[in-house]
Amino acid sequence: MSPKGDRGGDATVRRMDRTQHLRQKPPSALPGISPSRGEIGSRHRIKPHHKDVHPRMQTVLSIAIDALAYGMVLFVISIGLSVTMGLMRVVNLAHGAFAMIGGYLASYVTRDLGLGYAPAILIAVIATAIIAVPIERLLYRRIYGAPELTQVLMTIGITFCVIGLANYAFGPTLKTIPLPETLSGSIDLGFRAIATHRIFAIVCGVVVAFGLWFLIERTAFGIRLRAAVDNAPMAAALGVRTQLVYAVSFAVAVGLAAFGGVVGAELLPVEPYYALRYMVTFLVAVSIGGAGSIPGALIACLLLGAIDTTGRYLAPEYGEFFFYLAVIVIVTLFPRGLAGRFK
Amino acid sequence: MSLFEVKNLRKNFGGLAVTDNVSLSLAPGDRLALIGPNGAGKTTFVNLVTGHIKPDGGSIALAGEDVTGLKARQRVSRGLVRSFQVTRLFADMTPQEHVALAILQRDGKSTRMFGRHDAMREVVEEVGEILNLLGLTELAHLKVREIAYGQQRLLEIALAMALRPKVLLLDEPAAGVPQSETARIERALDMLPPELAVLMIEHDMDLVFRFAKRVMVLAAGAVIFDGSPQDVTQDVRVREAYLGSYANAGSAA
Amino acid sequence: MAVLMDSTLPTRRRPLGTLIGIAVIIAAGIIGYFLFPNNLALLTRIVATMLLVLSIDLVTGYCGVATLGHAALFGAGAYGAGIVSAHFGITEPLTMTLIGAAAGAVAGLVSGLVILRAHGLPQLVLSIAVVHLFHEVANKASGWTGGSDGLSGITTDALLGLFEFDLWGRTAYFYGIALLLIVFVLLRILVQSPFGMLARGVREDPIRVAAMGASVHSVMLRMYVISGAVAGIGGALNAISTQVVGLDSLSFTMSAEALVMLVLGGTGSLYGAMVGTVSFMWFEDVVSAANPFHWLTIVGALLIVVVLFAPKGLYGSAAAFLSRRRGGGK
Amino acid sequence: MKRFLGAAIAALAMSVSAEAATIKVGVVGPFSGPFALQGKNFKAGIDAYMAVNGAKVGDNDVEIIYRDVPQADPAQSKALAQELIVKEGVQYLAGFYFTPDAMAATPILQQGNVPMVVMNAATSAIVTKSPYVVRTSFTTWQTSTPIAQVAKDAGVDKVITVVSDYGPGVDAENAFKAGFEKAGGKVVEAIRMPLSTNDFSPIMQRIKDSGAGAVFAFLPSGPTTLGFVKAYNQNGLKTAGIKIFAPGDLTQESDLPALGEAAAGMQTTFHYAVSHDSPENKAFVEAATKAIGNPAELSFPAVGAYDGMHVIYKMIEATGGEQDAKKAVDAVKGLSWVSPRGPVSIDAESRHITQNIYLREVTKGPDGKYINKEIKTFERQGDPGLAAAK
Repeated sequence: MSPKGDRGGDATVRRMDRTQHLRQKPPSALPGISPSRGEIGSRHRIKPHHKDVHPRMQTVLSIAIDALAYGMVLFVISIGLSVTMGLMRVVNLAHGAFAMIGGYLASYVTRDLGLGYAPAILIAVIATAIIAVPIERLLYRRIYGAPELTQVLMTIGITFCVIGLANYAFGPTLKTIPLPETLSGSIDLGFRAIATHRIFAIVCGVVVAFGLWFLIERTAFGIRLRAAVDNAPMAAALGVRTQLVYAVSFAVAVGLAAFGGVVGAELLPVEPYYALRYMVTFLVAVSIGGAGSIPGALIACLLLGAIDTTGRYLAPEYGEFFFYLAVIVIVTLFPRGLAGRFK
Repeated sequence: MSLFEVKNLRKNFGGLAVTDNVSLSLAPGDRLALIGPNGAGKTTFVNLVTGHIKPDGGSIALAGEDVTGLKARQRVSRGLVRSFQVTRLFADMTPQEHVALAILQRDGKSTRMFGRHDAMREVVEEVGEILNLLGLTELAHLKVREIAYGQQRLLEIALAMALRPKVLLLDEPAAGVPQSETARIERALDMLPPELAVLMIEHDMDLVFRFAKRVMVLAAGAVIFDGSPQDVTQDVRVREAYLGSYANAGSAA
Repeated sequence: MAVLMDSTLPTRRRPLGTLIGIAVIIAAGIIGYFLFPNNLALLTRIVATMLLVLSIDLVTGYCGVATLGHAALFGAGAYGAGIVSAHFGITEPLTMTLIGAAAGAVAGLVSGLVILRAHGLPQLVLSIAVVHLFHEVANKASGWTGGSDGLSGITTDALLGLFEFDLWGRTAYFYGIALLLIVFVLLRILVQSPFGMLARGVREDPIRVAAMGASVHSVMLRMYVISGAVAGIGGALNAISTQVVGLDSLSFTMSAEALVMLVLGGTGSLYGAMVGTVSFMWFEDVVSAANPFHWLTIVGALLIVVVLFAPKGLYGSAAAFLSRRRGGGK
Repeated sequence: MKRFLGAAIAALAMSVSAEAATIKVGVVGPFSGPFALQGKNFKAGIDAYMAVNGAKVGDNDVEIIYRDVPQADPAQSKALAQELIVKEGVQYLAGFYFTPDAMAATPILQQGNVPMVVMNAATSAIVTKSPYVVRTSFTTWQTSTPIAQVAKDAGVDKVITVVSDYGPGVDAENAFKAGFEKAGGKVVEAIRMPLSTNDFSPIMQRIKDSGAGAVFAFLPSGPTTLGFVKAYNQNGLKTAGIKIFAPGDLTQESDLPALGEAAAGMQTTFHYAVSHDSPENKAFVEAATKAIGNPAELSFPAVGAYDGMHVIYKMIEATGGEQDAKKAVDAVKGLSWVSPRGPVSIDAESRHITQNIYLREVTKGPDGKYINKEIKTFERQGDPGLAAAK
């Protein structure tokens, strides 16, 4: 069966190696323990960990923290997309592009202008929102209510342009956003260390979730927005300036994207292909949460974070499998998303 | 034995009985109108009968077969066909294609992957007859999005006829049609095969009186009247249901 | 009766449409051969991609299913044809093509069963999940697929025992054109058949289709299987002409690009799919040869321009424009 | 009809190759897309060589034709290679960043009478696909094997390997394992993670839990390396004394400004560091920097391309500009010269480059920027991967 070329031989070698490494899974330090993956958490404790916490417990806790941090970063970036998709009903594949613009701006502001992290976030968010205004007026306004496929085409086109321009303006290398002293270290949680920055991301997620909920559910603007979404002609008849409401919502969504791009840059580094590389992840998060729902997006991101993190820990080589299988199962069970507000 | 038999049909939404022990039976050739004030549960009743929602209790039988557990499309293929209150047509297709599709589906040929419907002689002939009967021949090749609403309603009836049902559920066949054109709808309804059992849901009382031989009145999910069209306006409970509901509406506004 | 029929219902048969299509494909094939005798490999790649885009048109344009995961079916066909050649010594090109079609059909069935469980955005996400799963499986099964190094060692006999697959890519090109012609004719028959009409009905209003007594799910699933066979033929053609199959043929990127090509050309007409593929790939080739470093910007701008000025796609908008002019004359 | 066409095209092709005053070299690489940086480096290396050595070999002008394959896409690569040969009439094919792209083009070399000079693609088996393939880059086996000895010498007995789950990653895992076990160490666990991994914290947890004293890592150069190195620091592995060993892909020069402090002290083995101290390299870096524009973008594919051009120039010299693939390849078998990376030679049997592999450490250079500083040399390394595959 094996072809004569070396390539086939090479493949055979690889396969052999793989079975070997599986066979050798239980390290010699702990003979007699089943190599089943489920046991990993309990195996090979060589170094003594923190005394008060049971080793297995430590691992579980540790994974939980990682999952929370990752999920929150996802949330911060995707929530803006949830707004455009759910409230404005645009399949906005260019969301990542706006997050990326935010990242680039923050990087420029910190590295080249020498300003601090906080002003960088502020400038990135505001400037990205400002950039988005003409784009909304000239391009997005044309595709509100258009068929999904048209929206896909337009927003992919925008994404391509942004990628090309970023590549041209900033070059293809990675751009970092230096963290301030207070965020750059690690915090010892007793049983493990966690990057301070991740705690910051979690806090940001909570703040964004609450702020957005407040904006939409508790302010006059939120009432107008919901009215414009539910029934635009009726809202207009009642004196709501729907065009303005849409423009502002879009700017808010884009601002959130930029915010997420900056805060999440430690995990999803800024480079020209950022816009395409993570597009699927954001789409999945929004769709599972149910477009337009803040609690839905939050739950979805935490859930996806948990699945991803646990999968990566237990069986990294099947991490992708777990993730996408879970996506299929969740979507099949909740075809409208975990908390779909609109269809 | 009757052709179509609904027994003690019940449906609750959040503790509210929307359909409350409704029973009715139809024989071939029956023309029954189901009327009732807004919110009486007519739409729910239609959806229960067609199989779009599941009842909490009761049974539906068609030609002696219990169809309560069947899916909507399975009921259709057994001869229980409906029309829609708001037309549901294929905007980019022509009346000819609509009717041909219904005929092909009825004959179990709709999944044939070769041959064109307009090259199949029997199909073309039957489509021609039906469209002719309803006066739609002229429009046969226009897209549905290009024809007037009243004519779209006629096409709905044409589709129903093409499926050759045993029982036909007409959900407000004249809804949205300008007064000047209701006569055409009435004429179309007159052309339905005599042996067909028809259950019509309708607001327009003129149409009901002209079409139906029997009237049932639904209020708050329950049947409050079942009798001849002549008697319905005299019935105390019917008057109360209608006028009462108007009175309520007035006070709420 | 026949007389009556003629008088009441003017039949408007247009087998002409298909004939024109055949003529255009043949003419384009020959012109392409003479105009670009040294770019036959590129032209063959366009033909293979065209088959993929046509297959997307079947589910998207005719059934209304949005998918960003159709490369799964294309890749299944490519790997199917490649694996039987590289591992089982089946090197007869026609057999390889048939196996590719079968593999694509099976992949179509599998992904159809998954994707048709939702609508709208969640459906889009399911399709993405499916193509990623296929990609992962192919990456894992590197003993069979060569993993990320690509499946090499694919050999092909001479076509019909007469025409070797040569450096110039002539045989592969003409084989591709022949496959395209056959597929096009079959698909024209399909979309004009009762089933094709039913599928269009599903796209426009599934509830009405169900009210006629037809099973919407079964229509879409059948179409998915057919679509898989078409995509599989495209994949097999790719495997035969390239002699290497890479993971890219199962990728999200390829799915997305193919969908873009379809929407660019216009959905639901078969012609739009072909026009879109040729325009996009030709444009990409020209622009990226002229400036390989920044062509993406220009492609992006093209997409935006198309949405703004030809919202039904290149073919769709042109056809609408022409019929409006003709309609005005009548 | 068919015969006529064939003859016409053959005549056309003849006419192209007959006018040998200009010798065309077709370069296939990622000039756009996520890997555009690597393609840029190809071009910089080629431009640098031609700037230093002139655009003429003897009487023949050398012309480079670039073709873009943004991501691994064998079908496109083959189509472009074919087009380069039959349409542009190139006498040499070069470039090829990804293994499948190189593999896809090998079947047409013989028929096209064209040698291929691989300037990057790093899977061992490529050179076996056709006798006309010469490689001037490296293989993952070649760069990953010496680090095993480094790890053992550092007193580490138990290592966990963490690689990206694709061809080169698996190669790196196998190479390290073979080398480390030969040296008497033990690989306690082997983790393969999806290429798309963004969050490496769970992987770091696995490393901690494995009880290994060090980790061997392979990730393709680019965005993910940043996350990996940061996770390594932030999850306390560095402070826990778990060492990291990797081939140089992890600390590619163009990623170093971003990695910065996080990568300081990291030891990797590779065939080239931009900081290599030799007159040849100084000349190269100067020319290549000029070509690429931004010095921070210069990285290893440039040197593969530079030496690839050297090989092609030698081939043109040997054949006097005639198109003769066999003669050209034979002429460079055993060829040795001093490359910017140090002394190198083309192995006569495998046609792969034999070169020094350097152990480097990330430190701050004299100008305050981070560099890979060479601290040890493993001389004249061949490709152990080919032997392993046999």
